[in-house]
Amino acid sequence: MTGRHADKVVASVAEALAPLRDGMTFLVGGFGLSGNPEALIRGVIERGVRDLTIVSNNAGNLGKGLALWLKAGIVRKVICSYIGNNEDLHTRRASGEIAVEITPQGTLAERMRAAGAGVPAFYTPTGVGTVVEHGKETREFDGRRYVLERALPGDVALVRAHTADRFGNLRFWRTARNFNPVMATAAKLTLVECDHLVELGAIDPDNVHLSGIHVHRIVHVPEHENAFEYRNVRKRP
Amino acid sequence: MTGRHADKVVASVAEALAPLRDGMTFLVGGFGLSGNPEALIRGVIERGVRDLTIVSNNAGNLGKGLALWLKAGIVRKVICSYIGNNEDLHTRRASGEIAVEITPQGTLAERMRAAGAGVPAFYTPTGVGTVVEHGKETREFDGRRYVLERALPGDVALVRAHTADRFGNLRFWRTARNFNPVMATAAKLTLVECDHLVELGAIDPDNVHLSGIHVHRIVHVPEHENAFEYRNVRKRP
Amino acid sequence: MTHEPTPWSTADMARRAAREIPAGAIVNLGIGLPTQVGDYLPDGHAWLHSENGLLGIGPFPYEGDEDPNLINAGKQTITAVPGAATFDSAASFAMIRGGHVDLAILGAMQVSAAGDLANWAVPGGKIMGIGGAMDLASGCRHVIAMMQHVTKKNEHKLVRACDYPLTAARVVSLVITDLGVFQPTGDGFRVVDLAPGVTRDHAQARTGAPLV
Amino acid sequence: MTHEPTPWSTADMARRAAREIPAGAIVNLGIGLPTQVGDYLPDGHAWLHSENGLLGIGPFPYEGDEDPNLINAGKQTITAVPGAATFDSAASFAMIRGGHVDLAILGAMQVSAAGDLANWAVPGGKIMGIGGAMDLASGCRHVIAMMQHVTKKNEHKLVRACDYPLTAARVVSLVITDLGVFQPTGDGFRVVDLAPGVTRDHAQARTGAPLV
Repeated sequence: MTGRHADKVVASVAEALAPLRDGMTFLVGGFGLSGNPEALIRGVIERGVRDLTIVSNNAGNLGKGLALWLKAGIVRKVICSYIGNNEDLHTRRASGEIAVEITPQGTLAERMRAAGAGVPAFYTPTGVGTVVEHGKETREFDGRRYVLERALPGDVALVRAHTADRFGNLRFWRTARNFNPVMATAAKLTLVECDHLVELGAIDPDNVHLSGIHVHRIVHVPEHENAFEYRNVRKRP
Repeated sequence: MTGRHADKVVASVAEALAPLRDGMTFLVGGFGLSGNPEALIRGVIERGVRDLTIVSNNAGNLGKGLALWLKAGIVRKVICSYIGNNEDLHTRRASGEIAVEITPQGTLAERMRAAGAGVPAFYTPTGVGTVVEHGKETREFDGRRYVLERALPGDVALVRAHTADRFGNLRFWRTARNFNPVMATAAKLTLVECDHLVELGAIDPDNVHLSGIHVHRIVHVPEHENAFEYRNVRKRP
Repeated sequence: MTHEPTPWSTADMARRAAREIPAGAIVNLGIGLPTQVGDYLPDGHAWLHSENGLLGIGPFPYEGDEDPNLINAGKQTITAVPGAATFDSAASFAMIRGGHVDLAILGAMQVSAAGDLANWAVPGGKIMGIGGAMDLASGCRHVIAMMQHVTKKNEHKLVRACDYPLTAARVVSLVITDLGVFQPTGDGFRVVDLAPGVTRDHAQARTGAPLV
Repeated sequence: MTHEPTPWSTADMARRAAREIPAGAIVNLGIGLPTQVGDYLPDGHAWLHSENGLLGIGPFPYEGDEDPNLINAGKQTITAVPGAATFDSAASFAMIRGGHVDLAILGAMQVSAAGDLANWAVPGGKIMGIGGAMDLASGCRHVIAMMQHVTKKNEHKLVRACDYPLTAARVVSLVITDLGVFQPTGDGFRVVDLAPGVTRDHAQARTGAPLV
């Protein structure tokens, strides 16, 4: 009998992705192209699964990130907060190839946080009086109206971390953290791609951003593209 | 016009506690006697406010911590998860001097997390089929029954941090973290007592446990008792 | 003596908006024009929140220092000031929803006299998404809207009631346009400030609700 | 040849409970007897969770190394193993409620044939509180109860239906007592293991529901 938390480090992206199946719901970390699990995203296409549901803030951009899945035709549905200039998604939404569900960004994050925290539903002020409340229950507490939102769990989370130890304790880098930790808590199977892999004890207990309790497989990927979307700079004085 | 986040560091506990009023609800960090805001707790008695409601996991123990408030007769109500061998609370509960509301520990934490996160109410499996659900709404989601719990905000949070910078970015030490961060998010006025006060920038942005957005006044208290409850040790080999 | 109306430039609008920010405030600047407001804040005056997970946005990085994993909500490279902190998206929106952000300055398509904000979708247009707009508009303690006073087709944007899809109802406390600064009062807009040479009549002719 | 029944000591019970913990499991050991189970786990075998905010409890500290701010849920001084992580109470109970803790081993007052657990209050007795018991019992994937088989007054504790206030309904998958190991089946308890010399009849006479 072996628990879920022994021997998490796998040798390859392909091995990390072995349990994937058609039709699964994927929570994919990243805000725009920042903090994307780049190798796992590419690996899913090679893995050959299809009919996927993506939960992601942007579902790719500039033809990169999850735009690769859109172009590969393996996505059935996208739950996101913002399409923006992700033309690959605009096109496939317009053609009806992909169903798109747009959710306020904070509600998206909180629905996954709830899924990870064992909370099936919660009330939020966001979206009250807008199209977001259509078809949902609303209710007043202390004189203010709120909308009931449901937890949003995933079958698989694809997570990008800066540093992981062999148990899966994670640290993230700057704003590459974004949705990654909360998605890790909300999926049945959490796969982590880390820039740096360290031994147990290398991260002080107080410096762990996300406990390895939420991580199931880890693959060490030292090289990443880390694409820029808008490279804004100022001149040195 | 000055915002709420300028000049937070105050010179004394008394100055930190100046805004307190009778009848307020206090969220007080700590698990047992670990991670207690010791100086702020003592200061409240000197401040002379009374008729207080305490939200705290244990509300003191061994005559220490919040037991000082119980003995001073300034507490009207306690919301906690565990009384245990806090005889000061047992006695005053039995006499009717203090009303005690016992809440599962995770529900206590989540109710304050909800208050801080703008969520007025949420569903939880904890307490279903027990006395905890009495008088509360229950509801089924996907075949499982849950109980509706309300957010638990405070007027004031008393928080113990290991390190604070001048904006109130906080770091906690080991299991002294416990309820402190979540309470800091859930109160209108969050007062922090820190062992170490550092300049802005001394804590790397990725190493902040709780953002200073949740902190309103900071007092530097270098010395603490840090009482043991059960000092368990083993012999050196 | 009368002057030709000289509407504010976007830089003027950003500068005017910056004056509304108290020292030590926590402020979220929306994508686009509101982001420029940061250029007119003295160093250390306020704490800029980025909903993708940073409190304490600094200026753009020096050339060569840019980090693709340190960006604002508009996906622009930024820096972090001393005292900045990073956090995840759930914590970030907990701050917003929980009322911990003092002020959001957001771009707008329409603002109603009741303070309703419409800024995320044009009826019949391509849906770009909601992003953090609804959370910011309904969660922050105060909301300032920034926009041109009328559309390119001279349609009113300060209106009695929004006919664009709402972002949030009754949240805008101030509207800054190229013609001035206006405060929704329920039945109209109070004139707080006017751009040089802009008269009440000039502004009223371009406003879909009474100036009061 | 018959043997006298030799009920397990608490150490025997803890050792027996340790055998139920798979390698690499995340386990929360309740206050009291369950805490002793940790003494019988090989180093690195499982990850011990403490609901006050630590995953990765190590052995008690060496004399002089004890830290009053590194404690378990029973407020005993502990150590942290390499790979441990600290977190706040909300995150800790999110792990528990969210089903991320594989197993809780909890002390018990009564367990019913349906797997109902009563372990926080004696009817008419002094209320000690709930602590993390309800969250652990209802949130963890599996729950093992540990207790003496009968009360000091020889009352049954494995029962058809609990008459003590419930901690959670239908959650216990295994009960470890001084007489053996029993699995609630709905209408009774399946005998998984018996202490030396303890017969089914001996155990049945001390059990308030059929042994099946």
